[in-house]
Amino acid sequence: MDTSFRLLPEQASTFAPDVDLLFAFLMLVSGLLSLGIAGVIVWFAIKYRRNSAADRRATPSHMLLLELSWIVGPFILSMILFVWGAKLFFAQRHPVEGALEISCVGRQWMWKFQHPNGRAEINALHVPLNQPVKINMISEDVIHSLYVPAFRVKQDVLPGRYSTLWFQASKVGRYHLFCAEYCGAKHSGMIGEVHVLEPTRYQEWLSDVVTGTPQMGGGGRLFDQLRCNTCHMTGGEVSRGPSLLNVAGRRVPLQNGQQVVADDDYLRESILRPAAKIVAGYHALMPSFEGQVSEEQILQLISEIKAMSQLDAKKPEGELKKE
Amino acid sequence: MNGAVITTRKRNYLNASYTVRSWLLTHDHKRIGLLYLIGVTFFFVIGGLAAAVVRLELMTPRGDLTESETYNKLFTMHGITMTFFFLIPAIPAVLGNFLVPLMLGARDLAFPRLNLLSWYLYMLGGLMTMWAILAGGVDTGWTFYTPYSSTYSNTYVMATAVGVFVAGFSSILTGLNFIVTTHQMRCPGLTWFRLPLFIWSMYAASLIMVLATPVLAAALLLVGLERGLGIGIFDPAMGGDPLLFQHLFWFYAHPAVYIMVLPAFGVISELVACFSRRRPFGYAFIGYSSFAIAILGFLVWGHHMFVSGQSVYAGLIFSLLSFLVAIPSGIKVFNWTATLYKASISWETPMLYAFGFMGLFTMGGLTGLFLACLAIDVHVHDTYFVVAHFHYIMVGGTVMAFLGGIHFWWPKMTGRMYPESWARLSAILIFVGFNLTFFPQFILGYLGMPRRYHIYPEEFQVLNVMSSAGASILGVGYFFPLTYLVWSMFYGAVAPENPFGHTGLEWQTASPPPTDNFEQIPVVTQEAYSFGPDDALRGPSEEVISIVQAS
Amino acid sequence: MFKPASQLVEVRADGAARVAHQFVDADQQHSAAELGMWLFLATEIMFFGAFFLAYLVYREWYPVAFAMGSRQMDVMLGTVNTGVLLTSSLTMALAVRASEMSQRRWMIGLLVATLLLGMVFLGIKGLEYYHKYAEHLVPFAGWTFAPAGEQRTGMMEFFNLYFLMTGLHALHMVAGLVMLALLVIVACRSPLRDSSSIVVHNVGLYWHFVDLVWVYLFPFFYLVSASGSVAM
Amino acid sequence: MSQIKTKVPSLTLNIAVYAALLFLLAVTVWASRTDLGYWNFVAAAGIASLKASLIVLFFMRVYYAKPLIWLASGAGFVWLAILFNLVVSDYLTRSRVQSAPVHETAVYEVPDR
Repeated sequence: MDTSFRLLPEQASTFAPDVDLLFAFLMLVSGLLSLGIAGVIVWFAIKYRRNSAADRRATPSHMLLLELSWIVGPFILSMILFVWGAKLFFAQRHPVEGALEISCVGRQWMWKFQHPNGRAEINALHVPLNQPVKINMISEDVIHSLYVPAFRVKQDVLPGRYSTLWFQASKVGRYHLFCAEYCGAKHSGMIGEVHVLEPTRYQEWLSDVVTGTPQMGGGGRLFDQLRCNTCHMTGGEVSRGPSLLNVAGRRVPLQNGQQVVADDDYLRESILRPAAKIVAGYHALMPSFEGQVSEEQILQLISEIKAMSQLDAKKPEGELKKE
Repeated sequence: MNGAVITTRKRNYLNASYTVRSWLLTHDHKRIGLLYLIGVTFFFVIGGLAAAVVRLELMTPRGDLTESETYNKLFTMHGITMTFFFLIPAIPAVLGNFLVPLMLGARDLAFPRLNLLSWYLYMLGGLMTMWAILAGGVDTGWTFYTPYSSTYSNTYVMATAVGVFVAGFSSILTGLNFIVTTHQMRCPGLTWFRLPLFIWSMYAASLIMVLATPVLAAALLLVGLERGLGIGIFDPAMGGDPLLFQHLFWFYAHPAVYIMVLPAFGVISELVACFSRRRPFGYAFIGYSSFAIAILGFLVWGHHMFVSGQSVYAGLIFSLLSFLVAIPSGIKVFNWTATLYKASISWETPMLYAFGFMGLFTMGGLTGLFLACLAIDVHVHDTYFVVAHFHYIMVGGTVMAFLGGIHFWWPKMTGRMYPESWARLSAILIFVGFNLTFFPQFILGYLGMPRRYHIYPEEFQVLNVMSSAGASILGVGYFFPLTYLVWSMFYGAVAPENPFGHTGLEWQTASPPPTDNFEQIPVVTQEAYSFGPDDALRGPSEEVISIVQAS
Repeated sequence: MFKPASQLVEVRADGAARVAHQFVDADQQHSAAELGMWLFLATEIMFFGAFFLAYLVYREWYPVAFAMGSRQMDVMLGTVNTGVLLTSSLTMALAVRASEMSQRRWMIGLLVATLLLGMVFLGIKGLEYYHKYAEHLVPFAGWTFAPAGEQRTGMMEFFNLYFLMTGLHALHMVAGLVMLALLVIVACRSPLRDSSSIVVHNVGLYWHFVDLVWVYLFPFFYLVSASGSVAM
Repeated sequence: MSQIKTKVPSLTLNIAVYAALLFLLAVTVWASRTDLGYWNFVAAAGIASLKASLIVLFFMRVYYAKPLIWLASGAGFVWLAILFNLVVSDYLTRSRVQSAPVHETAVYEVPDR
């Protein structure tokens, strides 16, 4: 990690140059404005100091045009800034399709990450270079906030609800990872490092089972352990519970006639409080898993369910619907 | 102006009686203002000491002065005492209490007993909070975010929340009193557009106090009930949403920033007008902009929540509205600057503070644009950039205006002049110390140093040391007025009725004013700030010069 | 429709007003007191508003649970109680009218009626609270919360809000009753003064405000229809 | 020492308002027993607001009051509307904007009962 003294943070993601450009523009505008105002104040303060011989005749007490100019001018300027900032923000909040999904659980006071193949790490995050990465985050206790200054990204991590963050690293190296939302005694200890690796190195690291804690296929094993497939047949057969193939990210028709998008929050709710939203045509048979699975395990199950959808999506349409 | 040679004092509100009882049970708005002054000074010192320890700790990147728990309690103590017990009451409750009836030509506020009650509530709330701090402290930060405050923190959250809750009522009652007084008790001839700008901004701030504070009370009550009884409105385990707390909290706490800074605008308008001997340029626009800020200020709280998990759509709305609130603030700065044009400016201490305010508030306001701007806020949210920004607004703005106002009205409040050269020296020290303290924090923030960090990466040390060094200068700067103002109460030169040659009604009565403010209710026939042509060219009155030199 | 403006009767209070030193005259004092009361009520509106906001958010989140929770309410008692409170508002309004017309006996009688109706309301409310407690529908303070199954979480939020909001309402009622009692005591002791009618008027405003809150609480907690969702 | 002349609403008016309130109470209970779907909430809130307006205008006398009192009594409601609108705009749009782009509907085989 570069620990030398600097005035601007490193640019290590595709967002960084955009944000810095906007920042530089704002700096320029506000620098000019504040220097201008300060200059004028000093100039007037000296020129019109009492007992100076300056010309004080014809002093208007108001001028509508001037007033309007410093209402309209800043308005236009601020709208430019709004649109510019909003466009960048919108991009930051909408992950591109096909991003590498890493799950993250925050708790007092550590970060736990898990990669798609099950490899987990604590207070460290390895990501491949030049590949979009999406992090699905949840907290086990209070609100935390995942912050990587070099990437210019930050998102609060909430208890009871998923939030996401995405970026595409653009420079190999090690960068700070902070918790930015105050979370208790060791808040400043809830830090870690992001390691941006070449994609091949990342693959090596993923499969390096010697140094890490391998949890290969953690979601799948859990799926078996909890006997999910007694009801949720993965083959697409008709069974007591709805099939989990091709559920993630799709609309699900509910018993009450409404529809719901099977996003992470819906899947989590269905594991913890299955009866809250019953799929049309099924009964409320499933037991609650509240208190039996940890947030990490839920994330594993969700990624397993997502994997089923992706696997299946590749199959031709005919195979999907078995008669 | 014949006050220079007054030796025997007329009966005034200070010497009307001397007993402790006559002070503690007083209904006189001027005395209550002074009681508040004692209160806010006490809490300012407490909050300042906490800040001093925080800055000392941050001299090194390791946590070698305090434990993490202690550090967290210190910044919480700093935040809570400074916001709720210093900044919010500072200008409204001290200067506002003293000046509103005087400026309106009234004998007192509409509800004097309520006014006294609000001081007691303020002190009660403050002392409860101090008790919580002494008993073991509280570590939630001044924002009390759930579920940390409601479920996880093991500190005295309840006692603190109750303290702030009680102090909130004081704020509500003060605001209510000012609004009713402004509506009902203006002296004959004092129409809305003849009011001093201080009144306009106090009125706007009072509106916020009355309408926003109850929501804070509700939010704190819910935190307390969740902690004490388990009524889990914000608890995800009971189906609640922690973000709802943030909405309620910031619905109060963002407008609260304007409770702090609107009265400061009012003070600056008075100072700029008086020391440049001109009616403020665009009087009406300055007045309207106070209302625009008060109303728009209620529409922007969501910019504290861009990364909180609030919807993207709501983020866009709040960002747009946040930009809009910058415009009326800009109007004020531009108008003050324009007031200086072709003016007759004298550089007495209050004016130095006004200059300082204009510069620092401009920087604070402009960095507010960075925070309103979505993509940049994502990066700098909850970093030292935010810390620097709001200190520019609150310390560079409110505290500068408060000190300027205290100096300006000191002769009226105490009947004595402050020592001019000491005052100028400390004004300059404060300005320099302030910038050295907080400017490096902008850089720290953009580099990514999160706020509320006890231990931080080593590369941030240089800037932190600069900041701490600045804080020590700032501390010295604040120490001077504390001492020389107390000194001047007893040994300062006797002040004339109107030492600075201002036009407001408060200067038309004796210094200090009699208990009922005016010998007879004044009748206003002119607009505010009607400086005569002579005023513009004339220097400070001969008497004042001799007084200043004598001190 | 009636024409309200023509329904006004001009009265003249007897006795002289006592004007506090800060006011110029009784008119100014009267206006200040009324405006002050309204501003105070504005703060009360904001205070209760925060809880109504929480209600709206969670009703939107848990429409079914809210309907189920509502079914546990005793609509009969709720309706009767609403009627009691509306009646107390009438007696209060008439008490204010009597004070302005200097009908001291009427005023005292009507104030006492208001007081009694308020107490009836609180009594019924207490009975309902006891029922809920007995049915294990109190989700906090460590008591067992009976509802199980799919809607348990949402129902917890429903009952949290129910006890919170009706509880705060009841506290405001108690404050109102204390004010009424004080008014009655003062009025029994001494003849009416001109300035006292503004006090009665302000207590009346407060009482009507408390009624106003209940007017919303009643349908929001007792009458949630299963099919009714706040959702768009 | 001055005497205040006041105008007070007549007895009939007070009783009429009271009767209207009781009538609306009956209506709201009746409406809740009828299935109106989404409109049940609208009806409940609407009738409550109607009752509230009657109380504010006539029992609380805002109808006869000075413009200043109109403002003061309205301020709370206006500011409440700000709070409600902006907060609800967050809650109603959370999932709509933030979730991933929606694919087609999941296909389920419904089991025999």
